Amino acid sequence: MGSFSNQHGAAIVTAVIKVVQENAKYLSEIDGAIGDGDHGINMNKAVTQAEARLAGQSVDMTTALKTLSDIMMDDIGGSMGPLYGTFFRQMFRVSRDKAEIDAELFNQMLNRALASIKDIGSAKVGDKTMLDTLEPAVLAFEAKQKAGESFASALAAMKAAAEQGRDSTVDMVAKVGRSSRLGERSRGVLDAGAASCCLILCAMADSITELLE
Amino acid sequence: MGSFSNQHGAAIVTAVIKVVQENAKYLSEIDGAIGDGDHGINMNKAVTQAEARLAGQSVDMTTALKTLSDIMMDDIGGSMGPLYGTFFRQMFRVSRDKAEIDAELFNQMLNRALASIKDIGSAKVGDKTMLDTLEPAVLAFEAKQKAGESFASALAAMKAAAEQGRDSTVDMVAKVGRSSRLGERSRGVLDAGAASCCLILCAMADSITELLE
Amino acid sequence: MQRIINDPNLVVEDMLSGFIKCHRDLVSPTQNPRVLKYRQAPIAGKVGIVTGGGSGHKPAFIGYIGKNMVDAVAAGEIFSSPSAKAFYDAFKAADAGNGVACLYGNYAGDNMNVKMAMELAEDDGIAVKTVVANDDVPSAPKSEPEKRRGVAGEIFMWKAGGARAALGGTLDEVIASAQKAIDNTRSIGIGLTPCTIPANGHPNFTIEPGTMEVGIGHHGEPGIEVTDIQTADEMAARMVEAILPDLPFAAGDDVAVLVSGLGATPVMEQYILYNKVEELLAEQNISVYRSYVGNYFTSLEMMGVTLTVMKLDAELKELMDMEADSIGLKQFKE
Amino acid sequence: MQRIINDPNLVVEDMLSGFIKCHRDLVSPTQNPRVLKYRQAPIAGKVGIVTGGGSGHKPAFIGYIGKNMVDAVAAGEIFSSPSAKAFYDAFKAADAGNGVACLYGNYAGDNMNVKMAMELAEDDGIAVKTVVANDDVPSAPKSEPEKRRGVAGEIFMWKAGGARAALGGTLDEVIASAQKAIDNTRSIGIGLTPCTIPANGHPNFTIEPGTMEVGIGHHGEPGIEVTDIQTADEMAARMVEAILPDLPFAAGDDVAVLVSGLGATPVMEQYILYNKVEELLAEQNISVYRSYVGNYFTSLEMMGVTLTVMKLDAELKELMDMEADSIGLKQFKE
Ligand SMILES: Nc1ncnc2c1ncn2[C@@H]1O[C@H](COP(=O)(O)OP(=O)(O)O)[C@@H](O)[C@H]1O
Ligand SMILES: Nc1ncnc2c1ncn2[C@@H]1O[C@H](COP(=O)(O)OP(=O)(O)O)[C@@H](O)[C@H]1O
Ligand SMILES: [Mg+2]
Ligand SMILES: [Mg+2]
Ligand SMILES: [Mg+2]
Ligand SMILES: [Mg+2]
Repeated sequence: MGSFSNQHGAAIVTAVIKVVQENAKYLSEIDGAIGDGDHGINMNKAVTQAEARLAGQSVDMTTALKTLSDIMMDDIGGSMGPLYGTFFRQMFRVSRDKAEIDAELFNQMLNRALASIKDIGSAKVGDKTMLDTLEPAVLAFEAKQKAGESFASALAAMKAAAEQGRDSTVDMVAKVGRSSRLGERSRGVLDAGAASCCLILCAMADSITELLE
Repeated sequence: MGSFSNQHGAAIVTAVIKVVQENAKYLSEIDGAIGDGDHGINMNKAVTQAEARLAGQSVDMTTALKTLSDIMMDDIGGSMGPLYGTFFRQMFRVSRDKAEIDAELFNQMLNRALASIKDIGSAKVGDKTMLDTLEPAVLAFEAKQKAGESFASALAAMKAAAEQGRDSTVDMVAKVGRSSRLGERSRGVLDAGAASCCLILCAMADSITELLE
Repeated sequence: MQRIINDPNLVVEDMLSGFIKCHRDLVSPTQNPRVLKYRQAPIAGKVGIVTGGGSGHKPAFIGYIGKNMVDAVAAGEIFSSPSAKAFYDAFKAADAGNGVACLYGNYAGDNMNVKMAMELAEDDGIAVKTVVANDDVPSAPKSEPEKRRGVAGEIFMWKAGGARAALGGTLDEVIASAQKAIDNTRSIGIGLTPCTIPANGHPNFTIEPGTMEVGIGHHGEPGIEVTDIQTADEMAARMVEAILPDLPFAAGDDVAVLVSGLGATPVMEQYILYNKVEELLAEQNISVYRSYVGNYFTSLEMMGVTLTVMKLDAELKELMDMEADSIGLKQFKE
Repeated sequence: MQRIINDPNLVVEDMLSGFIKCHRDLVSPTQNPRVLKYRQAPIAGKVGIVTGGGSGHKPAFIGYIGKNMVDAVAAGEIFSSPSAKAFYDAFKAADAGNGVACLYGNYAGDNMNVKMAMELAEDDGIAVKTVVANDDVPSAPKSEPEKRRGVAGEIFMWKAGGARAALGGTLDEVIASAQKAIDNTRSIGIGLTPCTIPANGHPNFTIEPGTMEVGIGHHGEPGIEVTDIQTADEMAARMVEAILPDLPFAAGDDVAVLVSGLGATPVMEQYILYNKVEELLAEQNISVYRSYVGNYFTSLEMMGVTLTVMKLDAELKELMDMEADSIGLKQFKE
């Protein structure tokens, strides 16, 4: 079923950094349609600071996740600071002291991250937020993992669900966050947080899949 | 040689009002090239206020000139308030108590107007101002008048000299007023005050010519 | 972009650095580069007043630091909430042991960051209570006040809360005064041009020339109606009509009025708007007790204007009348 | 035109009317609708301070009416000198029998109208003396100071003259202090976008996007150089280098610095510029005694900025330190 070592797992964070950097403009454009157009800027600033802080160091996954979380909480602010801050923080907390990360542990990491975001943001599926990507993706991973399928196939299911979840936001009316004030007029475009969450989950999945090989 | 009655001479002021109103945008555009682009606005405001104050009244030329001058001095400001204010004021002062306006009197009116503008503005021919129109125009009128030619032909000479004077400003470098700070870069375009002065002198000449017929 | 900046990603850093240099007599830096405080803060015996929010709204937020106003401010990125850590550090900078009133605007990011900062403060034993400004009428129906944004009315909230704290009010009294101020305040904005976040390089929304957007938010959040541009008098009527029935304001009321430009609209035009606003209020027998016109709460170089009206009782009058010395609001005692 | 106006030909009237409504506590109308005065003016025993100029420069000129500042202002059309009558009426509104200091900027129209107004005042026995501000370095070479324009340095001239008058100075003393202030002041502007006189409907000059105009005037008078737009730090260096050698300022000098936006440039950016200006001055061992950043003297909705530096001696420090209460400049006594 596979696992990868925490020691080499920082590659996951590297992948997150890269995918956000490459998509910063795209994310701001999405946010511009019904938000204030800064989502890519916010995310890019966070990952680029993490990149700088991690540069030249060889740390494990837990440490890299903590670094990203600290920057989110201390320096980023916005909605993303607390939301992704808590997301990466729970992942770091669950994986702390674990040498090997298997599907079961990763499932715990995902679930704790999901729960904390729901707690701080008080949003739910259907509200047109990153949760519309995250919750179905976590559930899809869990279903495969509980069914005893391989780590890699659970990751593949997570990716597919994340993409579907992201796309589901197009037809939603925003219920929380900046765009919620638009009511019906927020319908018809992607949610920025759902898009970034999808990019991040897919980048994580891809880099774990590589680590598993 | 001809003359016209002060009583019917308000037509001259009406002609000035009309020509300025029709050329307001043109004058602002000229001023925009090397000044601040408001010459047409300033002049238009003055004549339009004069139009309103004179509306429905049948006044003589002297009164109409005084009205225009008062508005220039009290309400217009800018450079035009004092310059054209004093211009029309001298014309009104010279013509006050005169029933008939002949070429000799008009020559006095012009000369006093010219002198007062030179006094208040301290500019001279060649400085790229309204004086480059006014001074040659006044001199041309005087030459014909002194030579005993008809009022109408003196007016025609004044018009021709005014137009030539106006055009002479194209190749000048501004020495006074807003544009003077540009130095060499003020060369190559008309001076706004020279343009308005030409319009005004020609409108006066044309309406007097009509009155003389 | 016709802007006076260096690295577009560092505009907030550069601005804060210039602000501190310029206003050393009034404002001090703190350990956290994103937190500025009143030079005298924390003031012994006084409740601390904290606010914070995204940058790009000069003089808000840091411009309201000062005497009888705000003690510490957390400054975020352009149009983005400050971090939880920044709010938390601002609480610490403002607290003299009497607790902290965190008076901020209703935005998702600010709500989350303040919530997390309060958890951190609780661990330290710092008492923090909040008032969340929601004066922007067009941002949600009256029945959903929890969805309404905070806009220029925040200034009145800071003024009232800051004055109450200076008068020696307890934390609960400060919170009560600030809450009363914002509960009696209503705002609306009209946008005429979009604005550009320097790091983005282009506007992230459009307002077609010849049109105006009624109800626009301080970050360009879409308004409730886009119409052909109207005269100043018609705009004033549109704004007054949206605000008055919402509280509602009524004949005989005394009010404070704030007309703020959004950044690039000349102050001249704001006075033209105010001229009609006061006339319309007078027609309804509402009299203006205090009035403010100028760029009090902006959105980068957006063109447009906001109108804020606060209904005053004796308490609010006393608080509004108090001397204030901050960059954005200086007021002598009469 | 994305403007908040009614009849474009009546913007000044509408603005003045709103201004008076908004600031009744500080400013009063006079018989002449183009003349406003300090509510307390004329002040017995005090020399009257008068200024005036074209409109469109908010808060200049009327925003500097107030305590220890200007007593009466003549307001012209947008970018056009007030009439001789308006200046004359302002003299009358300010004069308490001790004479009037008319402190204005060097523009042809203002010069002529003030000259004519002084003739009218002479007939009335009102003593009027003038100081003509000419702080704008790029507007003419140092050898032709009589051709230099007056720009934001006028604010320092009013502050110094107003303070001297408030301290009981005679007309000659007030004139001497105001003259000293402006003689020790140098300014330069950089324009980033043009502006539009509402009655014109379109800009009457252009600044290509991506370029900047160094030395631009307050009415868009062309500058001395058009270059590609530079960083804030480079702009600051360009401006400081133009100003310092002209006075000249020297190591050891104490100065007052004013960075003013031209209207549409966010105040955030003005602080970014100031950040570097102070650094550059410090490198030259010139220390900033007082600093002001904000929209103190604007040109409608032009983007850009002016830098003004005044060299201070003990007298000018005392005058700059005095309390002031006007819309545009409020300063508490320390
Ligand atoms: N309460 C919330 N719960 C979950 N996600 C949220 C919440 N509020 C906002 N978001 C997400 O945040 C995204 C916007 O992030 P960003 O643009 O960086 O912050 P801001 O809205 O402060 O400008 C939205 O697209 C949405 O997905
Ligand atoms: N000292 C002067 N003597 C004569 N004409 C002058 C003088 N100064 C300016 N002018 C004229 O004034 C014109 C500009 O007028 P206008 O644009 O209405 O005023 P302003 O320069 O105040 O904007 C110039 O084109 C010039 O002809
Ligand atoms: Mg956003
Ligand atoms: Mg002009
Ligand atoms: Mg944001
Ligand atoms: Mg002009």
